[in-house]
Amino acid sequence: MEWDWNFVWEIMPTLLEGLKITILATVLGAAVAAVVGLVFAILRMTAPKPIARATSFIVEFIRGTPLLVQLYFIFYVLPDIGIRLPALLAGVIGLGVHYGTYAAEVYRAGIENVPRGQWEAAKATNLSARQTWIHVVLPQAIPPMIPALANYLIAMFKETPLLSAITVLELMNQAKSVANSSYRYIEPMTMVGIFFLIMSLISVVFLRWLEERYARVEER
Amino acid sequence: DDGKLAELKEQGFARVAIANEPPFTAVAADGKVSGAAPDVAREVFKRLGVADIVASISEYGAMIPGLQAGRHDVITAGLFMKPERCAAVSYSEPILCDAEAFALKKGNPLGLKSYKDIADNPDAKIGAPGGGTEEKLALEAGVPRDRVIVVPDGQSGLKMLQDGRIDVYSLPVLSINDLVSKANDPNVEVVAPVEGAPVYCDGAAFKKGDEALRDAFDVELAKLKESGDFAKIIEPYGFSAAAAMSTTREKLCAAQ
Amino acid sequence: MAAPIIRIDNITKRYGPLTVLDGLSMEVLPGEKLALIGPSGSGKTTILRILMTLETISGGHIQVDGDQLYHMPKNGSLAPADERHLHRMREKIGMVFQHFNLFPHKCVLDNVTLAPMLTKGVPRAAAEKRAMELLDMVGLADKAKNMPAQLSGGQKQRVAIARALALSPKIMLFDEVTSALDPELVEEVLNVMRKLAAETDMTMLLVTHEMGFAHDFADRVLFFDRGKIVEEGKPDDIFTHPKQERTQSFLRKIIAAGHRV
Amino acid sequence: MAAPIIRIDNITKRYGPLTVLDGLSMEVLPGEKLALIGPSGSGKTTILRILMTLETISGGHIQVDGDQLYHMPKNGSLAPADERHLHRMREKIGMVFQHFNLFPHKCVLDNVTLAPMLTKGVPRAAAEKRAMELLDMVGLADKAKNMPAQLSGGQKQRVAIARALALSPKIMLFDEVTSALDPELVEEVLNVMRKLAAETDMTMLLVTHEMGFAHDFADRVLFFDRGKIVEEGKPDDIFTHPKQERTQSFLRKIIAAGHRV
Amino acid sequence: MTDWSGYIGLILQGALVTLELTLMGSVLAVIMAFVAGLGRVSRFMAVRALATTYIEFFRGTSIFVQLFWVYFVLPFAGVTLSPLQAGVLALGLNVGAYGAEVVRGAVKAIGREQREACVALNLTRGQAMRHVILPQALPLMLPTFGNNAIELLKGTAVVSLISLTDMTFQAQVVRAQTGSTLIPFAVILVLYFLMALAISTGMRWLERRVTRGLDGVRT
Ligand SMILES: Nc1ncnc2c1ncn2[C@@H]1O[C@H](COP(=O)(O)OP(=O)(O)OP(=O)(O)O)[C@@H](O)[C@H]1O
Ligand SMILES: Nc1ncnc2c1ncn2[C@@H]1O[C@H](COP(=O)(O)OP(=O)(O)OP(=O)(O)O)[C@@H](O)[C@H]1O
Ligand SMILES: [Mg+2]
Ligand SMILES: [Mg+2]
Repeated sequence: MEWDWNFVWEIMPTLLEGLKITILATVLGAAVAAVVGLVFAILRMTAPKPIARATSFIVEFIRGTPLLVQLYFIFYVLPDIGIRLPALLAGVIGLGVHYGTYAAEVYRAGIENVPRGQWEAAKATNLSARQTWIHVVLPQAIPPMIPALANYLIAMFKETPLLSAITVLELMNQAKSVANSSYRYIEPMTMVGIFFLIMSLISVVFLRWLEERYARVEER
Repeated sequence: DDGKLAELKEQGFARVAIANEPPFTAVAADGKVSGAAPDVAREVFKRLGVADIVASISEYGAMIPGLQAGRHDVITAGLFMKPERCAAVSYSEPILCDAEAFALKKGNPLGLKSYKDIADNPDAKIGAPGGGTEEKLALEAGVPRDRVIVVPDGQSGLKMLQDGRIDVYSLPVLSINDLVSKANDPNVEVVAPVEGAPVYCDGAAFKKGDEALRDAFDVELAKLKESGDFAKIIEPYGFSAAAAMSTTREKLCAAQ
Repeated sequence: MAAPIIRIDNITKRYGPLTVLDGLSMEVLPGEKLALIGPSGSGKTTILRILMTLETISGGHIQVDGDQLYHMPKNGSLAPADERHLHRMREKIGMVFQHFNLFPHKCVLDNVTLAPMLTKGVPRAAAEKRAMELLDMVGLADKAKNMPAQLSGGQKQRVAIARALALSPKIMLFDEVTSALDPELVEEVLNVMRKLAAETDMTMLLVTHEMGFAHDFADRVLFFDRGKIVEEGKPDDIFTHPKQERTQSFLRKIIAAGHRV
Repeated sequence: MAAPIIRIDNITKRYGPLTVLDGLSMEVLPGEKLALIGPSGSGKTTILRILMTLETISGGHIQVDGDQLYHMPKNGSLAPADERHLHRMREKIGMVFQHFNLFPHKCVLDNVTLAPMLTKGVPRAAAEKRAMELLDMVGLADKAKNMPAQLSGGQKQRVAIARALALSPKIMLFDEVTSALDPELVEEVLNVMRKLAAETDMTMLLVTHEMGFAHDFADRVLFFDRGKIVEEGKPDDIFTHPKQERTQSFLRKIIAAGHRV
Repeated sequence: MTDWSGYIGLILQGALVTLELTLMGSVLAVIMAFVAGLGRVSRFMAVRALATTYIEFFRGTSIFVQLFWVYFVLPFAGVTLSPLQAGVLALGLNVGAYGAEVVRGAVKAIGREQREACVALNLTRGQAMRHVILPQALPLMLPTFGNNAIELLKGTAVVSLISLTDMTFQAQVVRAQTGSTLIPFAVILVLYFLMALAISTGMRWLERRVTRGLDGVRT
């Protein structure tokens, strides 16, 4: 089979349409993940033992099972108990909760990485718990988290094709649909690959920059 | 030349692509592949001297590219003959014929009887397998892309209908009947056949260039039809042998 | 003689099976300069950390400036201190750490003004004025806008001293404040502490391996070993005529290693 | 007088814009014990690291035991040394680091036998025999099967010395081998080094802040400042009658900080 | 009624395929991780460039795209792999690219000091890597390798898209045949979780074994 440039230009608008949905799903999913991750992290670190334990189990369970199956579950099983989500929303929630478990780890690591001496210095200067969090711990914990979080953002972006399994017309699904009606796989799939590669090469550069900017607070 | 057939004989089996859509194709609890299309293919290949078939389940959209990529030797999946498809693959003579049907909510609240009705009602959403005949019919009738939901498999389509995510789920009549009878849901009803949609027939689809194999297949298929064994295989599944025998590939591939 | 400002009464500190402080009692008078010396692991740091409420105690009582530190009166008897009580008690105590523990994300000036502004509600202008005085005192007024990472170890430690002083505590705790420093930087920190000892009547507790400095600085020296006070007395007595065998052998080793006493 | 075993000729070392060594020249005689002293950042560590080929040089030549270190003869002229040449030259030199750098995943014995077995193909039995002799010499024969994590800092450093000696180098480099140790552990390491200095005729270069030890140990003392040798001489001369103002002020600070000279 | 025991058997067959994929994929991933990870720290520019290209390419394009390429596009270049081979290849190369960064990171984390000790003891680069750096780097890699293995396990669900009869695929089949959505999906969720649990438990055990004796070195 030959590579056909005309065909590529013909399908481009459809693919770009899909790319838009892909990016939208990524951005919304990231927002959900950021919040869900915070909830998980706080529950695990500060809630009473049984709740912290239960949270840990849930987090482990979500991390140990495939997002694809979770998406099927959200989309096809939840309606049985009366929760019927539109496809994109179901996808965003699936992505958000799945990656929220990763974000929770990053939050925890970021906070634990603040040296004990900092907590002690805050205590020795008589700051309250709240003041310690706001003025001492978080300003030091957050910058190093940023590259790790960005990393997961990129990973999530690359997993959006899964949403095609629950009928979201994102990039991959559009490509498949094009392939379905034209019986040509090479061009649409290659174009999807190129889109992903371009996006992640851009994000690699962006990430390097983030790492340089945020990796170490002391060096500023 | 019949190099391809010799090859298959030597390896002892033919690789077929099937869908996961009873009664065209089915997988039993023990994992054995059955259904009308694979059963016919198995019998014909046996008579050609190829002992067995090995089936792999595939999405409709992936079947033709898979064939072209040499992933299977033949598609036996209820992939209806249409002119563009005839251009992409080499079909055998017709095997399974069926009309199109709708599954929809009880009482047909939107009054949908044809693909055109769906196009005309701006609220109606139709679900159909990606790359299948129904998707094409809907698009050709003028249903906009965003109201044609590509559904990965029959069970998902039915579920989406029950959950109110789509208003119509469209498949061939026998598939819809099988699906709806399994679901046993009083709130789902079937409209069959869909008005204005022709009856379609599938055939075994071979890769372009494998015409010698296809022709050999046709010879044995014709014998099978004549002997009456053909009807014995497909009629228990609900298909009509007479329908398949009353038309030809030539007609179906030319139809518009 | 004035009433002691710190009265430690039979306290015990355990980490799991390990008993670090074993029924320790001691008193410190207001304004007294105390040096705590002794081998590694003897519990010197632990006692300072307990006074700063960075640890909990396993038993005993501590009174600081007339109030119980880890306990508070409640319905006529003593209950474990709550966070509010601890907060009030910590106002009296400041601490300087071996590794400075400056806030790396804040400039020198902000390191010093942060606590007064947050814990005492001092307005920014007043806090900065006082901070500049203190930075001047430690010789770092010109580094006010620098980030901690831009300072040498000795400079960092002087900022840490200014930061602790900014809260005007009655008691200052110093835990090996020079042992993370390059040798030539030690002197600049010790100078600041000498000045502090001479100019204020703050109570000071100093843990150190610099025997020479302990000798000059302290009114009284306590020699710790295995969570107990083995010997105490005036610097001259402890350093030149130690009575206990353990004190003698410790000082011998230190001297052999090239430290002046 | 014997020919120098090390001849450093006008070497320069730059890190980007920073010139750390600036046209430095010096010679060391076989068997000589040399102490390098000077303020932090003056280039003492750098010169040892260059001799150990842990750095590259920006200019100049170094001759060790008759051969060029960073260069090798090629087609009649001098070319930069390749890995094989460096490998051959490193056989003559051993180094002990401030932070010991023991291999934490290998027991004490394996730390000592690893290099002889790998680089010289010594059979295991012979390597272990020699290792045990060396461990005995540093007083740690009974710890042969311990992991480094189970040792104190002083013991680790003694193992590190044994490890370096196992390759029988002609020249030993010591970079502040006691400054990461608790004060009471310093002496046990210095004792080993005294013994070594007395019993062998190895050439030794020592960077230290322990002026007392430098005084007793060295045949000759070099005072470094800003990448240059400012003053050199017999220990008695340098420590008691330093001629240069910079040497004097450096020694004053060190003494004030409580170190015996 | 529905023959559940038969269908559960079908899912278990799928579980076997999933296990097989995970195992073979992991082997390939580990090999690629070391080859490319050590390639990244090589002295030779060309080797570094090659390793970097591999890593960035496989981390940059989505696993789905890689899978579809291997399955549908490679045959046009004359390479036809069975679905299992295609799955193992795509998953192994993909996860291997992530693993390579772990190897590189761990090797780098064994600090300058250990490398310098090796130079001072006159070990060659190869000897230093084999006897000093890797034995210490390995324990650092294991936790992340464990996570990667779980990612790979989860990634196998994706191969159902190229008609490999793994667990997710069989659940779909069972769903189509029985009309029940909840049961097959709930069953495979639990099975996936148990497999993930087995991986993390196994890795922790391995980690304890490998770090034995290093206690107290790392905090
Ligand atoms: N958080 C902890 N958990 C367990 N044991 C601890 C902890 N903190 C300190 N210890 C132990 O308590 C003992 C006393 O420690 P402390 O730090 O008070 O000694 P020190 O006299 O300050 O010694 P150094 O001179 O080395 O600073 C030591 O044996 C130490 O190992
Ligand atoms: N890798 C490097 N990159 C940049 N600058 C360096 C590097 N290593 C050392 N330097 C600089 O070179 C100078 C000399 O350093 P060196 O370690 O030789 O000093 P030193 O005399 O050993 O000091 P110290 O007594 O503190 O160990 C210092 O200014 C140091 O900051
Ligand atoms: Mg201490
Ligand atoms: Mg140095």
